[in-house]
Amino acid sequence: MEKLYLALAVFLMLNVAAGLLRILRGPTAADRMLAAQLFGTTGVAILLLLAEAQAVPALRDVALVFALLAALATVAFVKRVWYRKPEDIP
Amino acid sequence: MTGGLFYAITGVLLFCLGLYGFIQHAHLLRRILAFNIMGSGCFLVLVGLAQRGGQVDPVPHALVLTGIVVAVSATAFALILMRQLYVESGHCTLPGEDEES
Amino acid sequence: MNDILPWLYDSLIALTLLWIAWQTLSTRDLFKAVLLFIVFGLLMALAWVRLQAPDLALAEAAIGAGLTGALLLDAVGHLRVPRRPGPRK
Amino acid sequence: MTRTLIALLCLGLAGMLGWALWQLPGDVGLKSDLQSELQGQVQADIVGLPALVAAHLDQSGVRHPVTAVLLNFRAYDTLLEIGVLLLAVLGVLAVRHAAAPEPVHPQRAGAVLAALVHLAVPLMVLVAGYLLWAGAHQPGGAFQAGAVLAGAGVLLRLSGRLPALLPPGFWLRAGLLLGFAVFLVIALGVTRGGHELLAYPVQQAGGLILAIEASLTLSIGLILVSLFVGAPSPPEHGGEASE
Repeated sequence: MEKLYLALAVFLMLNVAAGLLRILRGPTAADRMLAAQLFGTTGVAILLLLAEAQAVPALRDVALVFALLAALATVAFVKRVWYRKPEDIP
Repeated sequence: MTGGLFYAITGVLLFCLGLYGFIQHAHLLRRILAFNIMGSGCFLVLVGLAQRGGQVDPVPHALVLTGIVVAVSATAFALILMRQLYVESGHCTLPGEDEES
Repeated sequence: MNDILPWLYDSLIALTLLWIAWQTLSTRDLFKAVLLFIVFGLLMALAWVRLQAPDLALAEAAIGAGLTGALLLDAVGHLRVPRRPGPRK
Repeated sequence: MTRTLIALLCLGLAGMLGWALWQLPGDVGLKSDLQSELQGQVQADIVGLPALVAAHLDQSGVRHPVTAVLLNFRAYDTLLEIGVLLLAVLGVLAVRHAAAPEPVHPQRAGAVLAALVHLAVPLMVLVAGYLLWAGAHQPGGAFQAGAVLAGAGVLLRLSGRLPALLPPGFWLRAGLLLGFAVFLVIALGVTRGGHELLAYPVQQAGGLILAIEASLTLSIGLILVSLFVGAPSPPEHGGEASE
């Protein structure tokens, strides 16, 4: 079972690496921000898997904090960076 | 298990990468980013090296925990200094250094 | 076979960390650099988990993912660099 | 040309540091069995920090080793660390004092953001409290709790519900100082009872650490929020970006 969890975590890490391409390529700033936001979700999943695989229940707290605070960067982006420039609206 | 040593060597590489970026860029925000990457490399070396034998060592954990919080406050202060410089001079580089690099 | 999965995972994290650090420092777009740095913080949290340091993972998750991201994005918005989001291809 | 030289120097530094790490003794996994046994002994004799911490954990007043190191064995570091945070805030206040007074920007929070704030901020405060409580026996503690609290403050600020706060009024100043002050008072107070600086009496250690941690959490949260709020705002914030 532990092996399955680790294998899933490796798979999710590969997903993160693939999602990085969207940050590097993403034509608009919003695309890039959403890709980073997606990593927050992936990170929560990886943390929960590792909590089971390594038998460290405290990692669930880390996942909780992650889920709570991941939205902060997106809010900061919307309020402080994204000025609705004509180039950014598809 | 030598996972600790592996992460320590990753930390060394990160530190040197950050150092290169820190020297290379004139833009202050990039310097702040490079400085943070250097810091992360240091933290990895500290924690990874202490538990390369596979034994968990709480002392570097506590030191690095303080380090992370100090790093974020230093970053915030540096950002504020940079923004004040930008408000007053319109540049994001130190005087005497070229804009584009 | 028993050891290969953790090693695979560790090297994946280390390689991605190094790659993100390189891209952060070499990209020309400031906004992109800041975003990559936020993702860098996320991966650092995952690295702390692998180093059996859940305390550090907690601090890095709260500070790296939340606060540093907000601080840096605020600064980028101030400098208004992403006015030029790169040429469309 | 210089660029290549710098790159080569950094690469050389990386090689040297990596080689030094590789050569350090005590790397049990890579050596032969006999050597690793020898080095295991040497490590236990000379360094042995984990063993030291484990041996004194029951005198520290908490059950989580990292919290014990932070607030008891190496409390000196933590005291100076909160001092460094206060210095950063002082620096921000000094910069702000020199800057022109900020024009007031009315900010509106949209429906989605308002809902997020309603949902997330109470949860963040709750989680901060939980982390503070959990620090005594599992990962958690003042720093993490303070960071989560600061996250709630930043979210409030971004949604326009937190006033600019600066220059700080009396209560904010008191809150910023509270952690450092309580820590210092306790550190000096134990010297009255014949103990050394920061060496808590074993019976009261748990209570003293909890008092320090609670005030540290509040102060760290306020300090981090002030560092975010104290940034100078762009000249025409919220308007159209123009060259």
